[in-house]
Amino acid sequence: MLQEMMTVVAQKRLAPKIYEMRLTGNLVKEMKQPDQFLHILIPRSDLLLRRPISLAEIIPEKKECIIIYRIEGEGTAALADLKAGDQLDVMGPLGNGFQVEAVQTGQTAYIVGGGIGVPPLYELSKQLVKKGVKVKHFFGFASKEVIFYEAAFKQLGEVTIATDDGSYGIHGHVGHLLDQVAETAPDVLYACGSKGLLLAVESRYEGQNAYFSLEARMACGMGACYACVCHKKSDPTGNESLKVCDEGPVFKVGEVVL
Amino acid sequence: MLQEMMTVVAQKRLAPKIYEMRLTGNLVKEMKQPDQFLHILIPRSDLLLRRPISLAEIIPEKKECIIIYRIEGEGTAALADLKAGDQLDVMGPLGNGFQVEAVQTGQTAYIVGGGIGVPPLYELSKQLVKKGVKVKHFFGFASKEVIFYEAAFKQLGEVTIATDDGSYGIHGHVGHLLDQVAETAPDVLYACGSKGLLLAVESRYEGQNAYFSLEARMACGMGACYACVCHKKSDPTGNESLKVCDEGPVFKVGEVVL
Amino acid sequence: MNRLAVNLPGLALKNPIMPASGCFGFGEEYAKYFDLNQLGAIMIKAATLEPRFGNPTPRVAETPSGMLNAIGLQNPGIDEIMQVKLPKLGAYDVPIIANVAGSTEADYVAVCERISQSKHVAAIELNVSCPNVKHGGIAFGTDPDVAFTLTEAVKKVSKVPIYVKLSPNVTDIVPIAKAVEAGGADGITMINTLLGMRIDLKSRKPILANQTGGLSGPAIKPIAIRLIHQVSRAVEIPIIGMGGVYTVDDVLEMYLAGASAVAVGTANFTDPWVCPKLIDALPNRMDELGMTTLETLIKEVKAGR
Amino acid sequence: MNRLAVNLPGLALKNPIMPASGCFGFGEEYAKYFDLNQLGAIMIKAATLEPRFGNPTPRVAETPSGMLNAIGLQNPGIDEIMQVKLPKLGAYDVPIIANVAGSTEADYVAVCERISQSKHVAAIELNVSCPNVKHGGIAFGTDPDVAFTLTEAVKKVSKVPIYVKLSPNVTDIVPIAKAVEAGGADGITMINTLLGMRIDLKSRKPILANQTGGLSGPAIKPIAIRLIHQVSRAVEIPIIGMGGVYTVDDVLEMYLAGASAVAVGTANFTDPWVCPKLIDALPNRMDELGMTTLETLIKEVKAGR
Ligand SMILES: Cc1cc2nc3c(=O)[nH]c(=O)nc-3n(C[C@H](O)[C@H](O)[C@H](O)COP(=O)(O)OP(=O)(O)OC[C@H]3O[C@@H](n4cnc5c(N)ncnc54)[C@H](O)[C@@H]3O)c2cc1C
Ligand SMILES: Cc1cc2nc3c(=O)[nH]c(=O)nc-3n(C[C@H](O)[C@H](O)[C@H](O)COP(=O)(O)OP(=O)(O)OC[C@H]3O[C@@H](n4cnc5c(N)ncnc54)[C@H](O)[C@@H]3O)c2cc1C
Ligand SMILES: Cc1cc2nc3c(=O)[nH]c(=O)nc-3n(C[C@H](O)[C@H](O)[C@H](O)COP(=O)(O)O)c2cc1C
Ligand SMILES: Cc1cc2nc3c(=O)[nH]c(=O)nc-3n(C[C@H](O)[C@H](O)[C@H](O)COP(=O)(O)O)c2cc1C
Ligand code: FES
Ligand code: FES
Repeated sequence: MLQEMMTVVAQKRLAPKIYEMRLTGNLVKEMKQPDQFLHILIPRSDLLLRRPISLAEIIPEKKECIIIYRIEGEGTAALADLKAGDQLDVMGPLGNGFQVEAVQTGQTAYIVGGGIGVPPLYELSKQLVKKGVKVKHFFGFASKEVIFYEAAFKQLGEVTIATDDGSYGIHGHVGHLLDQVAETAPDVLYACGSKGLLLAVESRYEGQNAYFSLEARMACGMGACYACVCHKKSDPTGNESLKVCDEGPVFKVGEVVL
Repeated sequence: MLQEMMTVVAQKRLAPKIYEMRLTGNLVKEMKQPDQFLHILIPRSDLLLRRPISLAEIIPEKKECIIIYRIEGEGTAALADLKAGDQLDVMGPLGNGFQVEAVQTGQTAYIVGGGIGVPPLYELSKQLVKKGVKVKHFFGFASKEVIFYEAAFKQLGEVTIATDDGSYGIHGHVGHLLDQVAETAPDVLYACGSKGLLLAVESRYEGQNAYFSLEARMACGMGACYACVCHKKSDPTGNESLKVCDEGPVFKVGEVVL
Repeated sequence: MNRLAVNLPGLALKNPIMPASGCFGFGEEYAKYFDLNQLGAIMIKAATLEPRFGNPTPRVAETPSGMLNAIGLQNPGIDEIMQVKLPKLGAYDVPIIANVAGSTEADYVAVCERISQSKHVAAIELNVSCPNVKHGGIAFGTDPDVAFTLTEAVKKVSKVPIYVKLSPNVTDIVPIAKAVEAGGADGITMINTLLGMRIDLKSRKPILANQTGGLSGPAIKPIAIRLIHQVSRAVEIPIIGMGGVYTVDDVLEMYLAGASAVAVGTANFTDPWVCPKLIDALPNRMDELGMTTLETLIKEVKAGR
Repeated sequence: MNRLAVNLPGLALKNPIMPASGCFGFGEEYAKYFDLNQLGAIMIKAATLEPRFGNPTPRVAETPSGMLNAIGLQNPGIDEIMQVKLPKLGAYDVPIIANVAGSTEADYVAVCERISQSKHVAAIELNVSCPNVKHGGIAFGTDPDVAFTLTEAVKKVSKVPIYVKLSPNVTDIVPIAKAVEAGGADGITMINTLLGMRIDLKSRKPILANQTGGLSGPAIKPIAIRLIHQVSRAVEIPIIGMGGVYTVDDVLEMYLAGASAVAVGTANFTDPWVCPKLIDALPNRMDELGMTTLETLIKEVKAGR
C-alpha cells in the first residue's frame, strides 16, 4: 500500500507559522526510515501537485506518525486549517532517507539541522539513540521565536543552537557552530536544512562519512517526471542525474552538485 | 448588506438527489420576496462562478431561510456535502421575484410548478395564503420518487400532481394537468419550471395576469455581465434585452421570448 | 505621497486597480455595492457603432479555475453610451477607459473619434482581440500590419490616448506589440481571453450557443504573465496587465512581469468587492515584500530586465 | 465484444487510455504501482539522438488548476532507450508510442528511423511542439510548410505509423494539421502544453530556472477541447486527445470534441492510479450517457459534424 486517506489525530502550533500534525492510518506500517517523506495532496481542488513533507516521528505502536511543517504558501496554509478527524490523501513513504546503518553502536553521530530542516532529524536521532549511538545536535534557527523540539532533542543528546539574530544560543549560522563547537570529526554526520547549511556542511565534511538531505520542487514524487534532478559530481558529461525524490532525498556529501 | 458567510443549520435529503438546506444569518432580514435567489459561492476553490438558487422559504423570526436544490453537477454536489455548522458565502437576495401584489385578497391564484422549479413556489404560496388569497397548486414531477413538499403545500391549498411516468397522480405533464383540471381562468397565475412547462403556460395564458420565472446561466448575478439576457417580445429590432438576474427572474408571460 | 499612484498616458491613477472591460458593465450595478470613487479607473463594456444584442444564450460556462464567455459585445451602441451611460459615470472622480470594438477599420475610426470627444473618457482601449464575434476585431489583433494600420488610423482621430488590447491567441505576440507601438499606441492592455470550448455530455453539443468562448480567470494567469513578460521587454509603452487576477499577490506578480497597472475581470463575479479589497490590501503586502511605491517598483522591474 | 476497444493506425487499443509523454517516464516507476498491462498504450518520454540532461532546476511550478514544467526533454538518448528502456517495456502487452524530439530535420529523421526498428515500438509521436528547449522542435510545429516537409521526411524512413503532436501556441492550428496530414501523418496527438510563466514575489525572478514552461492540467482543458474540435473537422486522420484530463467525463468530452483516444498527463502526478481508475470507470459512465461502444461513439460524433 502506497496511498491512503489518513486521518488527522491532532494539530498543534509549535511556533509562528510552524505546525505539528499527527496522522493515523495503515500507511504507518510502511514507515521505517528517517527522512522518508509523505507526498500529501492538499485538500483544495485547484492545487494539483502533492507536497513533500518529511516524517518527523514514526510511532508504530499507535499507528501514528508526525509531520512538522512551516506555512510557506497556499498548500501548507491549507494544511494548517485541518482539524482532528479530517482526512488527508497521503502517498508514501517515499524516497531514500537517512541510513542508520552508516554508523555503529557506541560511535558518535553529529546531527546538523537548520530551521524547517530539523523535523526529520528527530526520528533519525531517536533511531540512532535506540541503536546505542551517541548523538550531538547542532541546530540553526532564525531566532528564538521559531525554535521547536529543543527539549525533545535534549532527551536524546546534547543540543547546541545558533540563531541568526543572536536571540538564543550562539549568534550566527550553523557553519559557525560547527567551527566553534564541533571540535573533532564525528564517526558520521547527518544534515538537513537550507542550501546555505548544506554548502557549509559540504565545505567541511566532503569525503567523510557524511550525508545530507536535499529539497527540490517535485511533481510525481516517485521518479517518473524528472522534475527534481540534480547533477552527479562524478559525471564529467553533465548528462547524468540523480532524482531527489526516489534516489534521494538523502545523498552522501559530495555525491551531488548542490 | 448583500453578502454574508451564512451558517448551515441543517441539511436533509428530500428525494434522490434533492436536498433541503436551512441557512441562518443576518442576510435573512433582507429576504422578502418569493423567488428572489441566493447567489452561492461553492466552497471549492476551482469553481469560480456562484450558483443561483431560489429561496424556498423565509423564516424571519428564526433568522433562517430554506433552499431546495437538486444535484446537477459539481457545484450542487459540493453543496450536498455540507454539514450543520459549515459556512457558506452567500450573496443576495437578488432579482425580482413573484409579486404578491398582482392579486387581491379573496381572489384565486394558480401556482404551477415542475420538478426543481417547485421550491420557490412554497414561499410564494405561503405569502399568498397569508394575504388571504386562495391558492391552487398544479405540479409536474418526473416520477413519484422525486416528489417533495406535497404535504406542506396541501396545508396551504389544493394540490394536483402529474407525473411523466404516471407513477403518481395524473399521467402526463403540467400542460395536460392545466387542460384537464384547471377549468376556469384564474385571477393570477404564477409558474416556475422547465422550458417545456413555461411554453405550456405561455401558450395558454399569454396576455392574462400570469407570471413565470426563468432560468439562465449566470456569471455576476447582479446585472453587469450580460450573460443571462433574453429577447423582449415587444422589440422589433431584436437588439433590446432583459436580464434574468436583475430584471427577472420573474417576467409577465409574453414579455420575453422563451 | 500616495504609494499606490501610477501615472500613465492620459491616466493619473490614484491606485492601479481597475475593473476589466465587459466584467463591470457601465458601472451602475457595482455602484450599488461600493463607492466607485475607490477605483483606480474603470474599463467600460465594449462600444460599437450600432446597438448589438450579442450572441444567443447560453453565453457563459464554467471551467476549472476559469470560465468561458461569449457575450458577443452586447452594447446599446455609441449614441446611448455617449448620452446616457457616460454622463452617469461622470459623477465619479475616476478615469474612464472606453473599450472600442468594430468589424471594419471605418467602424473603429468612427467610434474612436466620437467617443474620444466625451469629456468623461480619459483613454480608449482598442479591442482588437475579441474572440467571440465573427468580425469582432480579432483579425486586427493577429496580423502586425493590420494592427499597425488600424492603430495609426485611430490615433489620427482620437483626442485621448489609445491603449491597444492584445490577444493571447497568436503564435508570436511580439511583432504585434511592436506594430501597435510603431502605429502610435500610447499603451497596451493584455491579455484578452483565450479561445476555448466546453461540450455538454448529455446533449453532446457545446455548452455555449456560440460554440466557442473566451477563457478567463486564474487558469490563464500563467499565460498572461508570460505574455506580459515578453511584451514588456519588446516595447517602451506601458502595459495594463490582466488575466486571472484574484489576489494581491497576483497584482504584484503582474508588476514583476512588467505591467504598470492591473485590471480585474472574472474575479468581480466571484466577489463584487474584489477591487476595493485589493486596493486596501496592497500597502500591507508591499510592506512585507519591501516595495515602497508602485512607481519605484515599475522602475526596479525595468532596470532588472 | 470489448466496448472500450479502439483501432487506430498501428494501434489496436484494448482501451483508449494512455499516459502522455513525459508524465510516465519509461513506465518503470509506475509499474511498481499497478500492472501496466491494464493500459491502452504508453507514450514514453521524449527520445533524442544524444543523451540530454535537460533544463536546470526548478523545473516545475504550480498554477491554478494547472502546472508549469520545463523539464527540457531530459532523456538518456536513443542508444540507451533502445537497449535498456524499450526491452523492459517489451515485457508488457501494451503498444508503446515513442515520442521523438530533435532540433534539426536530420535529428528527427535519424531518431525516427532507428526507433521505428525496435520491435517494441508500435507508433511514433513526433514532438514538434515542445515549448521548453530552444531548438526543441516548436519551430517545426508552428509553420505549416516546415511541418509538412518534416512529416514527409520521417514518413519515408519510419517503419511504424507517425502521429504528429501539435502545439496550441499558434494563431491558427488548422493549416498545420492539414499540412501534417498532407505530409502523410497517420494521426495527430494534441495538445502539447501552452507557454506560461510564474514569478516569485520574494526573489522577483521566474520560479522556473528556464523562465518559461509549459502549462498543463485542467486549466487548459477548454483550450484542448476547442482545438480538437477545430482540427477534427479539418482532417480525416484520427486524433489522440489530451490536455487536462482528470475524470471520466473529461475523457468523454474529448471524444465528443473529436478525439479517438485519450492521453493523460498531469493527472498521474496527482494520482498515480488515475489511468487504471479511468479505464474502470468508463463503462458505467458510458451506460449512463447511452454510449454503447467507443467505436460507435467515434462514428456518431463524426456523423454529427
Ligand atoms: C523531500 C522534502 C521534504 C520536505 N520536508 C518538509 C518538512 O518536513 N517540513 C516543511 O515544512 N517543509 C518540508 N519540505 C518543503 C515543503 O515541501 C514545502 O515547503 C511545501 O511544498 C510548500 O508548499 P506550499 O503550498 O505551502 O508553498 P507554495 O509556494 O504555494 O507551493 C507551490 C509549489 O511549489 C512547491 N514548493 C514550494 N517550496 C518548496 C520547497 N521548499 N521544497 C519543495 N517544493 C516546494 C510546492 O510543493 C508546490 O508544488 C520538504 C521538501 C522536500 C522536497
Ligand atoms: C434564478 C435561478 C434560480 C434557481 N433556483 C434553483 C433552485 O431553487 N433549486 C435548484 O435545484 N436549482 C435552481 N436553479 C438552477 C441551479 O442554479 C443549477 O442547477 C446549478 O447552478 C447547477 O450547478 P452545478 O454546479 O451543480 O452544475 P454544473 O453543470 O456543474 O454547473 C456549471 C455552471 O453552469 C451553471 N448552470 C448549470 N445548470 C444551470 C441551470 N439550470 N440554471 C442556471 N445555471 C446553471 C452553474 O451555475 C455553473 O455556473 C436556479 C437557477 C436560476 C437561474
Ligand atoms: C463576461 C466577460 C465579458 C468580457 N467582455 C469584454 C469586452 O467587451 N471587451 C474586452 O475587451 N474584453 C472583454 N472581456 C475580457 C476581459 O476584459 C479580460 O481581458 C479577460 O477576461 C481576462 O481577465 P480576467 O481573467 O481577470 O477575467 C470579457 C471577459 C468576460 C469574462
Ligand atoms: C512534466 C511534463 C513533462 C512533459 N514532457 C513531454 C515530452 O517529453 N514530450 C511531449 O511531447 N510532451 C511532454 N509533455 C506534455 C504532455 O505530454 C501533454 O501533452 C500535456 O501535459 C497536456 O496534457 P495534461 O494536461 O494531461 O498534462 C510533458 C508534460 C509534463 C507535465
Ligand atoms: S518528482 Fe518526479 S522524478 Fe522526482
Ligand atoms: S448574470 Fe450577469 S447580467 Fe445577469
